[in-house]
Amino acid sequence: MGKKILMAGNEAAGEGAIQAGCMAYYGYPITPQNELTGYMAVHMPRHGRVFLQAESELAAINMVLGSAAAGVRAMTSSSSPGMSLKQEGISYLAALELPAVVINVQRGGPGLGNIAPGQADYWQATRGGGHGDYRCIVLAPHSVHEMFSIMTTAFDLSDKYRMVTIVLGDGRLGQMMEPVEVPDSPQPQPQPPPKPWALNGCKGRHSNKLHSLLLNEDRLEALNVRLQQNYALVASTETRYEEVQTADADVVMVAYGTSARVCKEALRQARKLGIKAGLIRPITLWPFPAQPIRAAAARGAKFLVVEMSAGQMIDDVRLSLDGPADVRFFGRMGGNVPQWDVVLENITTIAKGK
Amino acid sequence: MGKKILMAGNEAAGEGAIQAGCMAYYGYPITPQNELTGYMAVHMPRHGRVFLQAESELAAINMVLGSAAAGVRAMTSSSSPGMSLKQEGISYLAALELPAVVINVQRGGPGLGNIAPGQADYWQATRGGGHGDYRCIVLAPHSVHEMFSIMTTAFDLSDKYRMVTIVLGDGRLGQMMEPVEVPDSPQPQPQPPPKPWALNGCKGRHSNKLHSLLLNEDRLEALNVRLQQNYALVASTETRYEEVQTADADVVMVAYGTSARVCKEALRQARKLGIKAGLIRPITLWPFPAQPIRAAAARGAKFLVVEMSAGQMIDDVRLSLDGPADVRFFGRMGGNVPQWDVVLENITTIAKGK
Amino acid sequence: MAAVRILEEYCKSCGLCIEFCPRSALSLGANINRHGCRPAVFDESKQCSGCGNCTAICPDVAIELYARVKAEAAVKKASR
Amino acid sequence: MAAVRILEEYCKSCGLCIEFCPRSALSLGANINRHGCRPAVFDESKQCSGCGNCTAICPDVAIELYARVKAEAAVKKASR
Amino acid sequence: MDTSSSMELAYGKPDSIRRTRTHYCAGCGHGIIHRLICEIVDEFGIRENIVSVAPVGCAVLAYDYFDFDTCEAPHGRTPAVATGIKRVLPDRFVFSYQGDGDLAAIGTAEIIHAANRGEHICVFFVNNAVYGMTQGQMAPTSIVGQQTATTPNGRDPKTEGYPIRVCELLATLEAPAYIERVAISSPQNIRRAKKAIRKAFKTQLEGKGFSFIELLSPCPTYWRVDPIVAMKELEKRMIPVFPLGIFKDWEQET
Amino acid sequence: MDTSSSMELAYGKPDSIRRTRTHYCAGCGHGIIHRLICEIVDEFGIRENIVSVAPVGCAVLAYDYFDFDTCEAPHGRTPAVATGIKRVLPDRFVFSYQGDGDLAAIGTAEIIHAANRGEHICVFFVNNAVYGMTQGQMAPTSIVGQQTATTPNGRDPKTEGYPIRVCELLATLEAPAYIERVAISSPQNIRRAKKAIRKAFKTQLEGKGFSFIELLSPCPTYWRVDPIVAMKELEKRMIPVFPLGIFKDWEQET
Amino acid sequence: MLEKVIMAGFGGQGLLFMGKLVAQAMMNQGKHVTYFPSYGAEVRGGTANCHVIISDDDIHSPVADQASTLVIMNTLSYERFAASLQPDGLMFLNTSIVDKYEQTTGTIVPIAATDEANDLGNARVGNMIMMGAYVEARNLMSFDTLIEYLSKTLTTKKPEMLKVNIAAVTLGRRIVQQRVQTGELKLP
Amino acid sequence: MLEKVIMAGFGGQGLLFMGKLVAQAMMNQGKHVTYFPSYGAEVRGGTANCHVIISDDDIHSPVADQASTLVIMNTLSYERFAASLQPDGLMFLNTSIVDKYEQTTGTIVPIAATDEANDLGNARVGNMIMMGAYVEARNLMSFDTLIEYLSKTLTTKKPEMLKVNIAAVTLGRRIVQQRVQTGELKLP
Ligand SMILES: Cc1ncc(C[n+]2csc(CCOP(=O)(O)OP(=O)(O)O)c2C)c(N)n1
Ligand SMILES: Cc1ncc(C[n+]2csc(CCOP(=O)(O)OP(=O)(O)O)c2C)c(N)n1
Ligand code: SF4
Ligand code: SF4
Ligand code: SF4
Ligand code: SF4
Ligand code: SF4
Ligand code: SF4
Ligand SMILES: [Mg+2]
Ligand SMILES: [Mg+2]
Repeated sequence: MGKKILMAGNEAAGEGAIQAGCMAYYGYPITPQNELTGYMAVHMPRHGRVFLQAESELAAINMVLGSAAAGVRAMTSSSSPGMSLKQEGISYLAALELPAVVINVQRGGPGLGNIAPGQADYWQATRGGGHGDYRCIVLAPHSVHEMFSIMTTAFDLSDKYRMVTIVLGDGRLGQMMEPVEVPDSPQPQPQPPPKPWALNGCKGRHSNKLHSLLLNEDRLEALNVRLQQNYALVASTETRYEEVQTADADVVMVAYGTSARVCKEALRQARKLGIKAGLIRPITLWPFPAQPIRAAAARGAKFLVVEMSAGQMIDDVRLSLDGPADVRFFGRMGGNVPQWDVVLENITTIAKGK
Repeated sequence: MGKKILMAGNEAAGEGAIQAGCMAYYGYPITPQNELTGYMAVHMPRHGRVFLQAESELAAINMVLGSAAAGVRAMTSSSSPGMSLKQEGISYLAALELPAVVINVQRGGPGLGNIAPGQADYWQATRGGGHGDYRCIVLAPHSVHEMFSIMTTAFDLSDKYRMVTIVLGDGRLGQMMEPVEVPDSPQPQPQPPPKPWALNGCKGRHSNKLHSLLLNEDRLEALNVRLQQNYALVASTETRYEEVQTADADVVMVAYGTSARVCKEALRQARKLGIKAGLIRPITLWPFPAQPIRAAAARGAKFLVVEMSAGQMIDDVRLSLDGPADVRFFGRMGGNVPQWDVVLENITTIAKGK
Repeated sequence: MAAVRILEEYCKSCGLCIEFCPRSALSLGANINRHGCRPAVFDESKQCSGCGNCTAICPDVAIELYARVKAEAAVKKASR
Repeated sequence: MAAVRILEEYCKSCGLCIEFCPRSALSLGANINRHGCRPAVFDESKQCSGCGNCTAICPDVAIELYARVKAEAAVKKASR
Repeated sequence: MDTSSSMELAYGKPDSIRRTRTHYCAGCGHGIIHRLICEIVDEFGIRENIVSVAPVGCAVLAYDYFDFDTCEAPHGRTPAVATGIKRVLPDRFVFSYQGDGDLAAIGTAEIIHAANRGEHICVFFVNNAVYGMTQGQMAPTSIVGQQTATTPNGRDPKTEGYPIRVCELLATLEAPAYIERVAISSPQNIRRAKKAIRKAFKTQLEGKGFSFIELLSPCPTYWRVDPIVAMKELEKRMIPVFPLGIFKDWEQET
Repeated sequence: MDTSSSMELAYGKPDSIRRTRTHYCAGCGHGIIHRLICEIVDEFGIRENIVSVAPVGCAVLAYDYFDFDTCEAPHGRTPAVATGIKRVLPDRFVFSYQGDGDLAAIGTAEIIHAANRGEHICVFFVNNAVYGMTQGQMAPTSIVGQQTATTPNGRDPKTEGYPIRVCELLATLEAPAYIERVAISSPQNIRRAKKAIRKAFKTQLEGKGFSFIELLSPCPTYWRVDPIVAMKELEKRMIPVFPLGIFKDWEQET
Repeated sequence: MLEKVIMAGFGGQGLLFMGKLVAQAMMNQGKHVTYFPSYGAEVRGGTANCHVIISDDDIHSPVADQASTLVIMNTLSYERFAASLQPDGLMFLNTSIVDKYEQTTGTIVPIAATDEANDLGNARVGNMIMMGAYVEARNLMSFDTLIEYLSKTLTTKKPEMLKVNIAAVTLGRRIVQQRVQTGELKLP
Repeated sequence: MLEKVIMAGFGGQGLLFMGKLVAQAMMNQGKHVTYFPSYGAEVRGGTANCHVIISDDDIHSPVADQASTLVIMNTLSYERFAASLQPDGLMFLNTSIVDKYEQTTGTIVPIAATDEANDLGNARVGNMIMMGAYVEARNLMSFDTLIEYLSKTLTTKKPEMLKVNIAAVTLGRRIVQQRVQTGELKLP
């Protein structure tokens, strides 16, 4: 079918973007995502596409804005501090209803922090990084292969709903190498949907304008209503997640990305010990998969949320629930990755009903 | 006692900051907070303090960082798009455990939006604007006088807990004029706590360093644990709110800032009609006053959350509740302010049990 | 010989055309438009030269310049 | 006459002092320190002039220069 | 006036500017500059091949006046947005339009780097020495002593520094192909400005690279004078600080 | 070697640098420049009166090496942080230290405006033509043809533009009091660099305003040569692109 | 008392000034007040308006959706605000500019303010004529108090300016007094 | 099989290269693999390490907290990682640099890799000696396969380089073979 290549997650995301038809990449170096920028520097020009090292993250996101406005698939990538600088641009992209893909290879924060993996930008990605009422589609791969394969989803959803898609990885996924199954023969170049709103010269049509300034309150409210309707549509149709052995589970872990990997190991070991553990792994962090969590709660499951943060996604787990439920948390911070045996201990404690 | 002066909220906040002993103000123009910058331009130099128009919001927040690091009370102000640009700096301030005050006179978003009032930066302020696990104390005044008086609280809390305090206003509060009661005689200059960590030359001590780079994961985790402990302390001791007629209320509104003003009118009118309405007005948005909400729910109240957004604070209301409760939402967007009679209709509907 | 026409709805009464007309052919009118401005008025008697100063400086594209056909080329050049 | 001392734990074997010593008084040693570097070694026999080239260029402040007392002033100047 | 019989329209609205009342104050330079740009667009007949980028500043609504594809950019990021457009649409004509706060304050990095990369775009830089949109604060180009909302006692070089001369700054870079400063203070100067804009268009159309036209322009409202006085101050006070002229010219170099 | 009897220490570690092994690669210029700065600090005896600001770049850990008060700044914002310190502590000596990515890319706006305001700070700008910290990408100062992680075929001026000469750029501004470019490519040049740093200190200590020293410095690791070759390349390839010299001098002007 | 007034017209017509003056004066008379200015993107020549609320009670909602009084200086403002007049409200309408208008449920007080101002020799004092009329009709303060505030606030301007402003408020006041006397105007 | 190896030493000692080569080869032999490199702030001269996991099964947790094998090239790495060796694990220890160490529960294979490499004429191939020893001891792949991968990966370098690298792995292999033969080394 395809051949296996040992790739770093950062490289895999780059190759995935290229295969998804990304026509322009703008980036600014930051560890631990440099291999992605480096990969694009080598490969985008080979495909006759645009690679440009921007003077800053601000410039990069706004170059993406320009290319997206011109109607092509464009992306940027960064890591936590750089993502903070992109928030104004992301808010503009959302307001302009422009499709674009942004990868955040999260690291330890806050501040300069360190270059080890983190998951503490969850809130920033899923709500409220920038100003105003907007949402991004947030995808969370948990393996190098998924870093590759999710890029097509990222661009497709972005174009379909004219939204920014954030791919929320972490330093571990970015730097780790794993086999990636790459199609043998070059795939047909994906065809993005027509973009009659794109700015590319007004030959044969009225001139197009893209702007988010709406001085009249009612007009700005109308834009917001349209955005919210679109978000509701996405929420009702595009929620993605992986469920592992939840059917009979007494303890359901909820985790994404690298944390989900650790939880899978904890699950395997728990089952060996006869503990009925399960896992819900959100693949879309926004829209958040509330339904399987509600269903598990209805079956009487208890929850253990595992994150590389002080506890952010746990809000969404709790908001998913209709009534009271036992939701516990285990997290590591500062670039530390949870250890499966400690997760297992947590599961055991919960299973024992303590 | 004091004299009443008719002031715009923006000016009142400036005067409040000056009376709170703010020694340095850095700003970059943006509507609807320009009067604040303008006020500081006139008055800070008169008090022999620092006023500087920065070249951007990024520069402004980092000048604040410098002055805060030097050990003095410093602040900046902006409005929504400008706040997005300050997020990296705020994350650094949080990581460096530096006290500082930031005012956001929120406007309509996302993107450029408009210059009318908004409340859609709630998520950004209370969680996840910047990268990493950090919190800011978020204060929400709801009158011009409170814009003035809350500034002392803002600086005091900031210094006490070495945290950023965000004062979350909106364009209506900023531009509206109301009487402010200003003390007649100049108050004694507030004495901030000693700051042995400040950078001001290492005479007679070891040299001080302020940095958030902690390459070692365990050290960065230790910083995060310390931050989280501090946040827990703040949450347990510094929650502020106003409660209006909740004791017997069937319907409790939850609203802050301008929305709370509107709700107070709706409440007055509802009571005239014999409807038992109440209001919880969070003054600290973070830490969020979960306790009075839980208490009201325990009394069987239903909730109506009113915001100038698509619904952001409602998450915190729902997260405050232990069990199921009836939480409804009414919001306006795009710079529109809710009308009290429409809020009243919502109350009536809920009270009638529909 | 040439003439100009003021598009009254667009004029903001800035007075710049008046200031820069070498023939003093323009002045502020008495009329107030729905935007509260008193549009400039053109005085045919003042021998408009068609110099294009007024059209060059009008910030609101509120002036049209008319010229006899033969003069047209020269005028177009001048307005640039 | 002067002499230098290499602080072995700080030397990173960059070789710059060796390159710029006019008397060829420095060379890489055989010893490996705990950081995996082979610190420079000083050869007393090479008539160190105390020129301060090595201390000026050492990126790791890994060289101390010693001189007879009378020479000190001159050397300090040179090292600037 | 009867113009129908013997006279013909010798000058009227350019096709590529929309017939609408602008939001600009009376006597504002933005209107003149918009018109000049649109006249050149018509001259080259490239209205249907343009993508322009509007700034955040008083000219934010430029997209309502230009009758060609136009994009908004966040404050100061106009050159980055223009870069993103031009790089993927190299055969479209791309220009950006910026004020002095937009370009010389918050957007300093973006303009310098777009210029330094020699992006094949034109930048029209409207220097009115003040932040118009936000009610008259000091701009990086405000002149010494100028009273603004944030320099109530006049710009003091000791604390606020000196007006930045952007053309001179950019002229130290190697890549830019054309840099000129003009003023729109009189019909004569406006004609010169138009010539400069034409040259900028030519620079891009002929593939020569980055061009930059700084236009000194009046803001009567925040200079707090009437439009005629503003034009006089432009000549008397701004031009001495910002000397007119060509700072880079690819045609001269070859 | 026996130094105890007849010899005395003629040169040793400056007091204000901490005795610790740095994280820098062998032959990295940062170490030399740190030492030079600390030598001057000692010379003026102002260690206890300093607040310095460290950048994000390889020199991020400078605060571990300087034995005086030091602050971290977000990437590129060093001059803004230094401004915030100096404005409230005008009698402290404040300097900032920046790399070329930090200063000439993401921090372009901050350095230009700090310089333009004539902030009373010293800026030491370490130009090694590459992003060291992030593993060797192109910097704004990378020379034409330079191979980096993001210019695998060498910097191409057609798409990436030319190396930015920051001294020349800042010298167009009125406020800066002292601007000089030096190189640390040899003991001789290092002595000249030290003199420049001394002058910068003097500029601030005497209240003359903003000073800026650009130090051309080797990054053997990402130039992918050994330290000795790096010093040679610094002379052969960088100095021709970045000519050494004084670009502004308050002492010359008076 | 609960008075909610919206004053609207061209920017530069001095409406914001006028609203602020009223708010200031009423505050000093012990009332609760709020004042809210609003302008469009247009700085000059655009429309501007302000909302003033005056009340014996705490003012909660700072939004004057329903106005007890409107002062309308131009057509655009008429179109925008006419509908917000309360059934028992008063609308002071500048008929020099707004020549077409419909009878609403409230009471319209047509005043050719711009023309009258021109007659006074300064087109800009139209707002002051309206102010005189408004203060008189709503009996907000004594005429002396009004003059006092005017004098205090206009000190920085030239003395002629104060004079023509006083003439304008006096005229506005007289217009209302006359119409009330003639029965032409019935105040609610 | 489930092999978790941590290789650690100075940056520039070629450990990351070595780990990647092993991962690549084992992937091609149909194993599941993950490879994770990690370096400190120090680019050169600092410490660097990599974690390789090789398994018949899906690899879930990508973190090798407990190592079945350690390849330790310097003292700092010894201090950091020694404790993570599993009781039944193997530690290949560069005794040219790490001269003090304690007996742990696992098995230590002391090799004076740096000295041996110097003897081979290139101080940098110490890692390759370790590689030869490691591959042999863990029986990961045939010697031919190892040589094949080495040749493929080192093509860009000078031919002498390949030669000395091959000499190094050969030496490492021989050391293990000999010690097993002499019974000095008992493989788990
Ligand atoms: C991030 C951000 N900061 C600030 C603003 C507010 N703002 C709008 S326009 C402007 C400056 C306008 O000045 P200039 O660029 O000189 O244009 P002018 O209005 O003078 O033509 C500012 C600061 C904004 N919209 N976004
Ligand atoms: C906002 C942000 N963007 C990017 C980075 C990543 N980063 C760290 S240092 C650096 C550049 C280093 O280059 P330079 O300033 O030239 O210093 P050098 O390491 O070469 O001394 C970058 C891009 C960061 N930490 N923060
Ligand atoms: S064309 Fe010249 S002469 Fe005629 S009206 Fe205009 S400015 Fe006056
Ligand atoms: S220049 Fe134009 S806007 Fe100004 S007065 Fe003349 S016609 Fe009217
Ligand atoms: S002082 Fe001069 S001569 Fe002596 S060792 Fe150093 S470089 Fe050589
Ligand atoms: S210059 Fe310093 S670090 Fe380099 S070899 Fe000499 S002593 Fe060692
Ligand atoms: S404020 Fe100034 S720049 Fe803005 S429209 Fe008015 S005159 Fe023009
Ligand atoms: S990467 Fe370059 S700049 Fe950074 S420490 Fe190493 S040699 Fe120095
Ligand atoms: Mg301007
Ligand atoms: Mg560098």
